[in-house]
Amino acid sequence: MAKTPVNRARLLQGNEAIALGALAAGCDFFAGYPITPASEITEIMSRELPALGHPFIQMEDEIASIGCCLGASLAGRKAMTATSGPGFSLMQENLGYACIAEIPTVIVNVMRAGPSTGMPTNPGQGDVQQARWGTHGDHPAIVLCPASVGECFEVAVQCFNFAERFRTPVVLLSDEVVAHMREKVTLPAEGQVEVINRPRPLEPPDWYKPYKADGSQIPRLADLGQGYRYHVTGLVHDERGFPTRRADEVEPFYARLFNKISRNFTMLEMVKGVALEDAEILIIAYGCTARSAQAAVRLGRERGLKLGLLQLISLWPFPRRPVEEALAGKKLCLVPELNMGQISREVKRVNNGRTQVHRHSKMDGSMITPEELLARLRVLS
Amino acid sequence: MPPVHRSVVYEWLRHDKKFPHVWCPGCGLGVLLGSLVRTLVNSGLDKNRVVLVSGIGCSGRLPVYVDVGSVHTTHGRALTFATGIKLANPDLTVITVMGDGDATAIGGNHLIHAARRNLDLNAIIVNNLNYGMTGGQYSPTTPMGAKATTARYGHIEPSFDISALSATAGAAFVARSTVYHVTQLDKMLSLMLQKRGFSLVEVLSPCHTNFGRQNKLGSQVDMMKTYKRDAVRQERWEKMSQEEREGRFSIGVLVDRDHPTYLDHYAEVCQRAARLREEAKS
Amino acid sequence: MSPAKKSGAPASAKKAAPKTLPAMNRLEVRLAGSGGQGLLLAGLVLAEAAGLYDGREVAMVQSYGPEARGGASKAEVIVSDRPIDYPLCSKVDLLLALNQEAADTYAWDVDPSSWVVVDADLVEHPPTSRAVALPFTATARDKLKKIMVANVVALGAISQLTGVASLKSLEKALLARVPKGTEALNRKALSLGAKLAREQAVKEKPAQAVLSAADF
Amino acid sequence: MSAKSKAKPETKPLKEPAQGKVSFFPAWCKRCGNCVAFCPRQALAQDEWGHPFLKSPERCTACGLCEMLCPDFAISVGEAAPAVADTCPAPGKPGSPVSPNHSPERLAPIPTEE
Repeated sequence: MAKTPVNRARLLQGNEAIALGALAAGCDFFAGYPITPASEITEIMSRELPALGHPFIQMEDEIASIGCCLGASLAGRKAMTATSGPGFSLMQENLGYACIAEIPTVIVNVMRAGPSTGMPTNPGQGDVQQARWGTHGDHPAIVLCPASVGECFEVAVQCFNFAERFRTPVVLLSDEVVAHMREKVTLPAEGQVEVINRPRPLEPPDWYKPYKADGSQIPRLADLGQGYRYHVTGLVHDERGFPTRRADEVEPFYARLFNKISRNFTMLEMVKGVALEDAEILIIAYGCTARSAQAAVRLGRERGLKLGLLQLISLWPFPRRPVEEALAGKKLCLVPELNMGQISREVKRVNNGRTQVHRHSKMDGSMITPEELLARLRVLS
Repeated sequence: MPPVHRSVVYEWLRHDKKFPHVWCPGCGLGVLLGSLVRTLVNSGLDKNRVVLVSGIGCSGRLPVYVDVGSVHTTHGRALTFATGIKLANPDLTVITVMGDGDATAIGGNHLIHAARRNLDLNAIIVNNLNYGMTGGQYSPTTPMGAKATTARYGHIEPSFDISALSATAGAAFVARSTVYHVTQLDKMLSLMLQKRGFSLVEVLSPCHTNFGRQNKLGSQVDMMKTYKRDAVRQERWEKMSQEEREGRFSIGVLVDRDHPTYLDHYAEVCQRAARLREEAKS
Repeated sequence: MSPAKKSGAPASAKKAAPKTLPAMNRLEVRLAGSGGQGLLLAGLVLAEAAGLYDGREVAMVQSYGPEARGGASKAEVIVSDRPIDYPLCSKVDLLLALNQEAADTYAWDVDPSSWVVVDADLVEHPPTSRAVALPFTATARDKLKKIMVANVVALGAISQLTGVASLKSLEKALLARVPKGTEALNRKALSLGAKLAREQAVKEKPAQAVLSAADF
Repeated sequence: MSAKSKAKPETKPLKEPAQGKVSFFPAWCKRCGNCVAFCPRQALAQDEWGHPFLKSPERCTACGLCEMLCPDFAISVGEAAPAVADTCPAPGKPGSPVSPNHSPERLAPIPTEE
């Protein structure tokens, strides 16, 4: 990148910040297909990557885009694609492939109101459960969700770091409001961003087993075409990568797939708290809805309501411990979402009946307003 | 081409992979596998710089037997993965192996766009006229009137001509061969590897287990004999009348043309972008 | 709440510290018109002026979709000294409408304390009788011979009416955005807009004029 | 095998007879019959179990077509043949001696449906 003064304040759009975050994290491959409201990411990458001598390609559809990213990632690149609901639905098959073949990649899904074409220019948060359970079969998932332009940058970096560290696809779940809004942000200067690269094999090729892991449960990934001639498949495979149906090989494989994530929950559970110390009423929110909730906390406190907000950055794995902690001792919890209760269901599961948890769902193509939340809380409390 | 000693062929097969392979006795995929390995040996390529990519189906199982980097991807998507691999590392020789259903039905869109883009990929399409692995359902290349497990009363859809399709879409090199014409197949694969740009070889291969049995075509030996009977060298084919061509097909190089590949153009784009950056800086 | 209270800049404070910007607790501006009137650019310039040059927090959203190519389109800019939580307008403090459709579509949340500024010629029926009608397009056409800078004229005016961004910062932000060779034109458009506001709006409706131009 | 090709007069002089230069790896052979059917000089035949053997070594020119047409890499031309004994096979190893009644299909991994 040209020596743009990255440490100067800039007015950036959410999508722009995601692209810049990806580049800061070392993204050197992008394949995508245009779709509102994610196209800006593809456009920016088409401008930036050629100038750096890295590949950018607009593929024939979203299926091809993610396939292209997975191929590039196997060949050693840090690859990203960006899409919205309909394209994300098309990507599910290869997202599953990335999970089972353990290929790091970052998939940005800028949520719009759905299902299907829905409302392309209106925000929605209906893909939260899809990001977790969209593919067939069972596998863990890492899904992060920014609520501001600054967070878009940070979360994009984090997505790449998680993808590389855990050798897995990571979904960045943005939404139309966050994607399109512009905010003043000061980006860290070049070299001030923590960048994690995938662990590569330490043994000579003849001894390399692409799916044999050490205690970390995360196998080391060799770049295709660099002397390590291994096999990658979407079939359940043994340590050498060859298909297997032997129970004594299949079971440990699945166990490892889950363990590599579940053993790192503390690192993966990312939340932000606002005025939680003395709060009596808790709001749990994420994405653009967290912005409404922040305003509600401010306005509510001006009016004497002791409100607090737990903003979820990681949606999956669901940040169980922070949510449990935040729920403890609260008399009431409200979970506002632009869907019919996809995260409130998780909050209720974690809460296990101890605190009153209510969902606040809105599906009219617009954001939840702070006043709307306060009015709801007035009714509930 | 110089004959390749079998012992060299064995060197290119994966020793830690179980042989005999998964395919039915007499399956043409085994013949193709042998031909591909011979060609790779003859090409003088470094094992470490070759990547084999496949989709799903019987053909999808081919790469696992070859001792190169191999990726067995999702159904129809082999070319998309291959595109990513090639773009990520243009020094690699990327070869995709697909079936007819894989490449022209579920992956048909990727095929035409890969051909149009003219990225330097090598595509082998094994055409056995049906979906073999799932039990003999009809595919886009099943001939009109033929029987399939999903066309019990005869197939009613016109079929694709894979080679003509990819030639029209812009492929730089298109050839057709059969697993019976194995020396010619070696030659076509070798030309394919030498060619820059999107190169495709359509390989007719018998599926006696499904297509053959349903259509009473006999064993794979019988089916291969029909290849011997019906195949016409492209040079002769061009001189044949429409009536003479009836019921026959041509083998050989169908298209061989030179136009800049995607990477040639992309290199220019990178230069242009870098130059504009420099100008903006100063 | 009036804009005066919100922007918290009583007339006396200005003289005491002419260089310091008045405190501002969330000012919401909506710029509306039809696609092609340059409201996105106006919004960007306003947001950059307030955010990057005045040093305040800003958030900006714009309308997307087919209306961006004709019909009513809008850009919303929120300026505050504190971090901005809710990024959309919850109660607009200033609505700028450059055509009738925009005035009709986007005036639903103005209240008696809001500024409503409309183009004197293109908005025949302002949404409220308190609306300030200024001849942005006519000024651009007659005095600058470039109808396309009407948005810049309007920017100059709203800077004077609300102080959402200082004129100096607006000029810096504007010149960084506009194509080379049009700097003089744009600078002139901005100052003409400011003059319009000072001479017509502030003079005619002094009760509403909270911040006068002299300080910025 | 067609009778027509059998009757073909031999125009070219025979190359050096390749007796003993065709090796079969029965553990890999699936007895498909390609080699026997397409040997240009009908030098091969199938035994009662379907396994190919070099019936007429004097006819073999070591052209290698059987090797190329074998889908299972179970024929090697031009190498010294390993001793084929009627002993228990070591499955999966090229060139392993194998009894004629051994069924190679049983050694094959079960194909997985996709």
